[in-house]
Amino acid sequence: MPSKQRKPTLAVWKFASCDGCQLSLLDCEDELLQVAGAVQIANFLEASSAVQPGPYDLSLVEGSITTPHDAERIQAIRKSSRFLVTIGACATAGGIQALRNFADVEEFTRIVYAKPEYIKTLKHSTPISEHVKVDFELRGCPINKGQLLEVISAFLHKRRPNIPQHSVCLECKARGTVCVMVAQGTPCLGPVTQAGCGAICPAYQRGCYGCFGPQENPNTVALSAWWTLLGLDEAAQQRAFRTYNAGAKAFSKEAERHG
Amino acid sequence: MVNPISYTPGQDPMQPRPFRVVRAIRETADVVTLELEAQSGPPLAFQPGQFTMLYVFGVGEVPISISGDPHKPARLVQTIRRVGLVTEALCKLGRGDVVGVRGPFGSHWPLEQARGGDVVIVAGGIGLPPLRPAIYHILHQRQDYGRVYLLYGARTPADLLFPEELKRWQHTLAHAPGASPVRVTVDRAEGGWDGAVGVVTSLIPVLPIDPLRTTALMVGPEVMMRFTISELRKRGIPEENLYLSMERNMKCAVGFCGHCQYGPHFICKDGPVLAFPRVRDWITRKEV
Amino acid sequence: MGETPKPQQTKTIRVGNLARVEGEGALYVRVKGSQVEEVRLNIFEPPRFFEAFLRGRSFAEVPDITARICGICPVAYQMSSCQALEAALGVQVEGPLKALRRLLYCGEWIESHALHIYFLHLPDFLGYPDAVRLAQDQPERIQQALALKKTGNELMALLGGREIHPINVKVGGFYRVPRKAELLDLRDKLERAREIALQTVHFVGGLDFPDFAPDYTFVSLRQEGEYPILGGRLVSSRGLDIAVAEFEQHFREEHVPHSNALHATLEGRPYLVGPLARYNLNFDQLPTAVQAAAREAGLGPVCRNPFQSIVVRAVETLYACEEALRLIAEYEEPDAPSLAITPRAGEGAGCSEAPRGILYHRYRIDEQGLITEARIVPPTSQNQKMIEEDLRQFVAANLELPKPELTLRCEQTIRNYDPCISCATHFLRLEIEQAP
Amino acid sequence: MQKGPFVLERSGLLQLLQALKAKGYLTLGPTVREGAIVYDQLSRLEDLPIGYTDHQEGGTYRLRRRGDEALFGYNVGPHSWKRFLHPPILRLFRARKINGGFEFEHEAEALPNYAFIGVRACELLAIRVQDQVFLGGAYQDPHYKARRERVFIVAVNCTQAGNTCFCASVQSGPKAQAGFDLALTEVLEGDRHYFVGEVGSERGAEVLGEIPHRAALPSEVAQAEAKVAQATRQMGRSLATEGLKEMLYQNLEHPRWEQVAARCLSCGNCTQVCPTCFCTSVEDHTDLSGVAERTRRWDSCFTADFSYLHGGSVRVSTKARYRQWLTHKLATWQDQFGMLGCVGCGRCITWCPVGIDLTEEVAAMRGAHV
Ligand SMILES: Cc1cc2nc3c(=O)[nH]c(=O)nc-3n(C[C@H](O)[C@H](O)[C@H](O)COP(=O)(O)OP(=O)(O)OC[C@H]3O[C@@H](n4cnc5c(N)ncnc54)[C@H](O)[C@@H]3O)c2cc1C
Ligand code: SF4
Ligand code: SF4
Ligand code: SF4
Repeated sequence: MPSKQRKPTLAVWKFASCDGCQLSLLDCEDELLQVAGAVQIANFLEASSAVQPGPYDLSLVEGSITTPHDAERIQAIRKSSRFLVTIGACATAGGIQALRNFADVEEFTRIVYAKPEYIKTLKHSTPISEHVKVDFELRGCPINKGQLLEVISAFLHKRRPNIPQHSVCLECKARGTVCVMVAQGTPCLGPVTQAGCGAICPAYQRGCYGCFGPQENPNTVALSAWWTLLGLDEAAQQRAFRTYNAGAKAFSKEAERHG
Repeated sequence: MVNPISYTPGQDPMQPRPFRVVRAIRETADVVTLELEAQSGPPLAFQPGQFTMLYVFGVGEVPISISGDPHKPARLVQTIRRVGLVTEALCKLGRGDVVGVRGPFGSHWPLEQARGGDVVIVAGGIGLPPLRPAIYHILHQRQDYGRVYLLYGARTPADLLFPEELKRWQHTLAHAPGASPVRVTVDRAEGGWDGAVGVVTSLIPVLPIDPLRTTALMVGPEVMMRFTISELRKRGIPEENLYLSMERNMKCAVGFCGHCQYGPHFICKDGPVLAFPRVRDWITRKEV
Repeated sequence: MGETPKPQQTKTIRVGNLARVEGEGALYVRVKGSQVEEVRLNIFEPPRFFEAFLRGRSFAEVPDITARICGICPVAYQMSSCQALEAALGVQVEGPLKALRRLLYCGEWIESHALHIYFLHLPDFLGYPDAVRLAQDQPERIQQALALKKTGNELMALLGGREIHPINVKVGGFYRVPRKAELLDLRDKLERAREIALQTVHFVGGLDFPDFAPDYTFVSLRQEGEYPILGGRLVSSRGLDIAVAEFEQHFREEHVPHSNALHATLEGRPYLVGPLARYNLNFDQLPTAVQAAAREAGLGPVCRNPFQSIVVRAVETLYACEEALRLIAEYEEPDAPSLAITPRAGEGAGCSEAPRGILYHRYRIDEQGLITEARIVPPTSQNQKMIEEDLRQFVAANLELPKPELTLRCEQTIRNYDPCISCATHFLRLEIEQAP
Repeated sequence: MQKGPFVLERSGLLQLLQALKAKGYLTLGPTVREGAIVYDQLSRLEDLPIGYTDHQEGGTYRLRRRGDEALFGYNVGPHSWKRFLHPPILRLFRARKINGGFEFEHEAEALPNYAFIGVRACELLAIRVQDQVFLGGAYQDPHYKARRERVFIVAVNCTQAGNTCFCASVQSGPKAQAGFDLALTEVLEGDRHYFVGEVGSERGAEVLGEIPHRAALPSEVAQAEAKVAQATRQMGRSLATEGLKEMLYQNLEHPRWEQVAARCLSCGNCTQVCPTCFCTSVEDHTDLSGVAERTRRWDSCFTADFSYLHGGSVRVSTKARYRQWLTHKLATWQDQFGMLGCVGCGRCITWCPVGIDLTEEVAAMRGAHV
C-alpha cells in the first residue's frame, strides 16, 4: 500500500448485538496490525477512544435496529459512509432478538423486566437493509474472520469479495466431513444454509444450525419433509428455523409452516 | 496467418503472462481498447474469433475476444465493455500498466471455408470487436471473397464502435464501387443521426447476396443471434454456413472448470465460434 | 482547561460514548461544589429479551442461544447454562469432560483477559487512545499480546469449533471431544503464552496506579483444591458461604426508577465480582509459581485497588496458561463425548466465573425438556452499582484534577471493571424514546 | 515377474503396505471415521474397517458389523480418490507487485507419492474419466498430472454389491479390468482368509516381488471369481444405458425435471461426492498486503454463480441445474469425452441428503417416453 496516499477510513458501529462480530476484527490476531496499516481506524469505540468525525470510506455495521433512536442513528451513519457493510446475523437478518417479531413484545418485556413500563422498544428487530441501502452483507453469527478480512481487502483492492452464497454442504464436502444427516440421521440445516463458517458443526458431529442464514436457493420445504422422515416433530422444526436468522425471509416463512 | 502457439507441456495453462499496456483507447463511454505487448516471450499469434483471458492483478480474470489484426500479432488488441468489476478495472488501465494474459483460446471464424463466396457479418453492440479480426483478414485477402457485408447494430449513435474504421470499410470492403458493404443501425437515434433505426435483423432481407455461397458470422446477444439466424435462413443460406460466437461463464478457458458448458459443448474449446447446426437444438431452449 | 472547581460551581462530566468497553454506554456525573450529586452509568444498549424467548425452547438449544448474549464471553454463558440445566436434569459432568470444559474456559480467560489488558485497559495507563497506536511505538509488546490472545482463541477454536459462539458445547458434555494428540499440538504455543503472560504480570505490575482502595464486599465462587472457574460455593469477603442454588435468597436486583441500571445487592449492599474478588478470595488456591509472580509484581494476597485489576488479570492469565497445560497433560480421552440425558421436569441453578465475574443462571424445565422459566444474572450488572459507587468516591476525592483528566480517570475507573454492557443489557432498564 | 494370478495371505497385505511405505509411498485407504468408511492414511491393517460393512439407501448410510473379519467387505463411502488427485482446494499461484508490473512466486509443491489401497473397479474407471478431462485434451492440468503420474494403485474387486450401486449396468465393475498396479479379490472361506491377485503393471510386479506370495490354484481363482459374480447378481440398482443420450436429448422438457426440482435442495452434494465430477471455480484474491493469489476449488453446477453471466445466472431454476447435472453425466459427457460421466458408484444417491436417485429419474423419464 503506498503510504503517501490518504488511507481509507474505517468506522465500526454497533446496534443491538452481542459484540461478537466486532470482536472478530480484534480476533484477527495475525492481521490486525496489517489492517490498521492499510486503513485508518477512524471510529471503533470498542477498540479506541480516538474518534474522528466522518465521512468514512468504509463502515462496518453490527447489530439490528430495535429502538426508534437506533432507527435514526443508522440514517446518519449511512449518510457519513461511502461504503456500508453490515456484519453478522443481527445486522443482516435481525439476529436472535428478532424472535420478538413472532411474539408479543410487551409480554416479553414483562417477563424480563420488573418494571416494564420503563422499557420502550420497537415491536420488531430489523436488519440494517430495511432502513438504509447496504453495499454488502456479510453473514454469520458470528461472522467468519477470514471472510471479514476478505471483505476488507476486497474493498481496499476494489474487487468483489469472494463470499460464496451456496450451501454449507459444499464446504462440508471440501473439508471431507462425513454427512451427519446421511450417516447418522441427524437433522442438519446445511443444505439450506449459506456457506462461510467452514462447515464446523458437522465436523464436530452435530447438524448445522443455520447461523449463516439461508443460501441463495434454499429449498426448506424439501428439507423439512426429510426431517419429518427422520422423526423431527413440527415444533422442533419450527424452532430449528427460528434461531439467529429467524428474521431471514426463507427461514421465517418455513418456520410459519410449522406453526 | 500465423499458427497459434500451442501450450508447452510442463507449463501451467492457468498462469497468465504479463503484458504491458502500450495504448489505451477510449472508444465510447463504456468501451476501451487496450493494445498490449508481451513483457517477455513471443507475441501472441491468433486466429480471428479467438479470445484470451485477461487478468487484472488481484481483481480477477475474464474472457475477452481479440479485436486486432491477425496479421500484426506483435500487438495484442482487445476491446472491453465495462459491465462489472473486472471489466471496470480493465477499462481503467493506462499506458504502462501490466495485465496478465492467457491464450489465445477457442475456435475461430471459418475464413478458409468462406473463401470464394459472399460473407455477411452481423454484429450487435460489443459483438463487433470479436469480428474485427475477421474483417481485417478479409481486407488483407479481399480478392478471395465475394460480396462482404457488415451489418452492425448499436444502442445509440454514441455507442457505435470504431466509427472511423466503419467509414473506411465502406470503401475498402466494397466489391464494387457504391456497394455500401457497411450497414449500421441503432436502437435509438440521437444527436442528428440520419442513418437506419431499428434492429439489425431488419437489414437482412434486402441484402444482395448469393445465399448458397454465403457464409454468415455473427456475434451479439443470444436473442439477437436467434433472430438473425432465422432471417438468414429465410434468405436461404444453408445452416451449416451460419456461424455464431457464444458466451458462457468461464473460469479457466482450457476445459477444466466446466463452467462454460453449453449442452455438449465447452464454449472455451469447442467454441466460442460454433456452426449453427451444432447449437440448433439448444439455442431455443431456456436455461441451458 | 486546568480550572479547579470554585465552591458551589456546578460541574458535569459527560462521556457520550464510552470507548474500549464491550457494548454501548455513557457516563454522566454532576458535581455541585465539592458534592457529587449524581453519578450515572447510562446504558443505552438496547434490550434483547433472552429470558423471554428462551421459554419454550428445548434445553438442548440453550447453550447455543445464551452464548449470543455476549460475544466476548460466550463460553461463560454456555458453561453456566449447562451447569444449571444439568442440575435441573439431575446429571453431573465429571472427569475428562469436566476437565475439557475447564480447558475451554481457560481459553476464554486467556483471550478475554489479553484483550482487556492490552487493548482496553493498558492504553489508559500509557496515554494512548488505543492499542494500535501503542503498537506503533511498542510493536513487540502488542505483537506478544496478540500472540497471547491468539493462543486463547486457538484453544477455544479447537475445543469449541470456533472462537466466538463455540458450537461444540452441549448439555452433558460436548458433541465431539478432541484426541489427546490434538491437544498436545497446542502445548508449545501454551508454553510460549505462559512466558508472555509472566512478562505481562511483571510489566503491568510496574505501571502507575492512583491510590484508591475502597472497602469492597468481594464475591466469587470457591471450591477446595482449585482456583474458581466452574462451580463451587458462593463466598464473600464478609463471610457469605452458600450453595449456588441459594443465590436468589441473598442477592437481589432492584429495578430502580431513578437510575438507569438495575442494581444488584447482596443483603442490601453493593458488592464486587470479577478478577479482584476471585483473587482476594482464592489467593491460596493459586499455584505457588503464580503466587510468586503476583508477589514480584507487587501484589499481596489481598488487593483492593480497582486500578490494579490489570495486574490481577495478568496473574489470572498466567494461571489460565498454567492450568491449561496441566489439563492437557492429564487429559485422557473419555469413552463418550457427552452423558446421555433423558428430559425430565426440574429446576436448577448454575454459576461459573466469567472473565468479568460470576455469571448466574437458573432454569425451570418441563417434562419434555422445554424451558418454562429462565433467569440470568451477568457479572456486569452485579458490578453496576459498585462502579457508580467507585465513581462517586473517586470524583469526590479528586475534584482538584483538571476536568479532562478527571474525565479520563472516570472512564478508566469504568474500564477497571472490564464492564460488558452487551451482557448487562438483557435486563437493564433503558432510557429510550416512545415507540411509534 | 508374476504372470498369472497369485495368492497373498491376509498377512501379506500388511507386508504390501510396508513394502509400499518403504518405497516412499504414502499409503491411503479405507478407514472408519465419523460413522462412515472414508479414505485416509493407513499404516496398519487395523486401520482398515475390519469386519464392517455399510448399508446404503437413498439419503442413508449406516455402518454395520459383518460377523466376520473381512478387510474389504463394504462398498464405496463418501470420499473418492479425487480428493487426492484433484484436491478440493488448491492454490494455483501467488503473485506480488513489482515496479509497475507483477511477478509470480513459484514454490515447489511437495507432493507425496500416493499409494491408493482398495480402489474399486468403478473408481478405477472414474480415475480414467478424470484423466480424460485433465490430461486428454489440448491442455493438461499439471497439478493433476503430477499427482496422477506418481500414484500406485491397489485395486480391490467387490465381492458384494452395495444397495445403491449399479456398476454392472454401466460396465465399470465389479471386477477391475485395467488401470491398476495390483488388483486383489478378498476370499474368506472357512478359516482361510486370503487374496487372489493380479498384476497390472511393471511397478506392481516389482512391489509384489518384494513380498511373499505364490501362484494361485485354479480352485482359488474360481473362488474369487464366484465372489465377484455374486456381487454382480446383488447389484441394488441399474441404469439402462442403451439410447440413453438420445432419450435425454429428447426429453429436455420432460415434466419429471420439475418434479425432481421440487425435492432437490440444490445443495450440490451429489456433485461433490461424485468421483468423476470435476468442475471447479477459480478465484483471484488479494490479501491485505497486496499479495495476489489464485485458488481453485471444487464447484458445483447447482450454484447460481456457476452459470453467472453479467446480469444474472443462465440457469436460475433448480430444474435447469438438475437437468444440467444429469444430462451432463449421462448424455453430453458422451459427446464431450466419448464416455459416460457416470461409473455407477451410487454415491450421489446415498449422499444426497434427501435421497434423490438418478437411476429412478432416468427410469421415470424412460417410462413416460418409451
Ligand atoms: C468467449 C468470450 C469472449 C468475450 N469477449 C468480450 C469482448 O471482446 N469484450 C467484452 O467487453 N466482453 C467480452 N466478453 C464478455 C466478458 O467476459 C464479460 O463482460 C466479463 O466477464 C464481465 O466481467 P466483470 O467482472 O466485469 O462482470 P461481473 O458482472 O462483475 O461478473 C462477475 C464474473 O462473472 C463472470 N462473467 C460475467 N459475465 C460474463 C460473460 N459474459 N462471459 C463470461 N464470464 C462472465 C466473470 O468471471 C466475471 O468476473 C466475452 C465473453 C466470452 C465468454
Ligand atoms: S452434514 Fe449437513 S452440511 Fe454437511 S453435507 Fe450433510 S447436510 Fe450438508
Ligand atoms: S453420477 Fe452418481 S453414481 Fe454416477 S459416478 Fe457420479 S456419484 Fe457415482
Ligand atoms: S440431487 Fe440431492 S445432492 Fe444433488 S443438489 Fe439435489 S438435493 Fe443436493
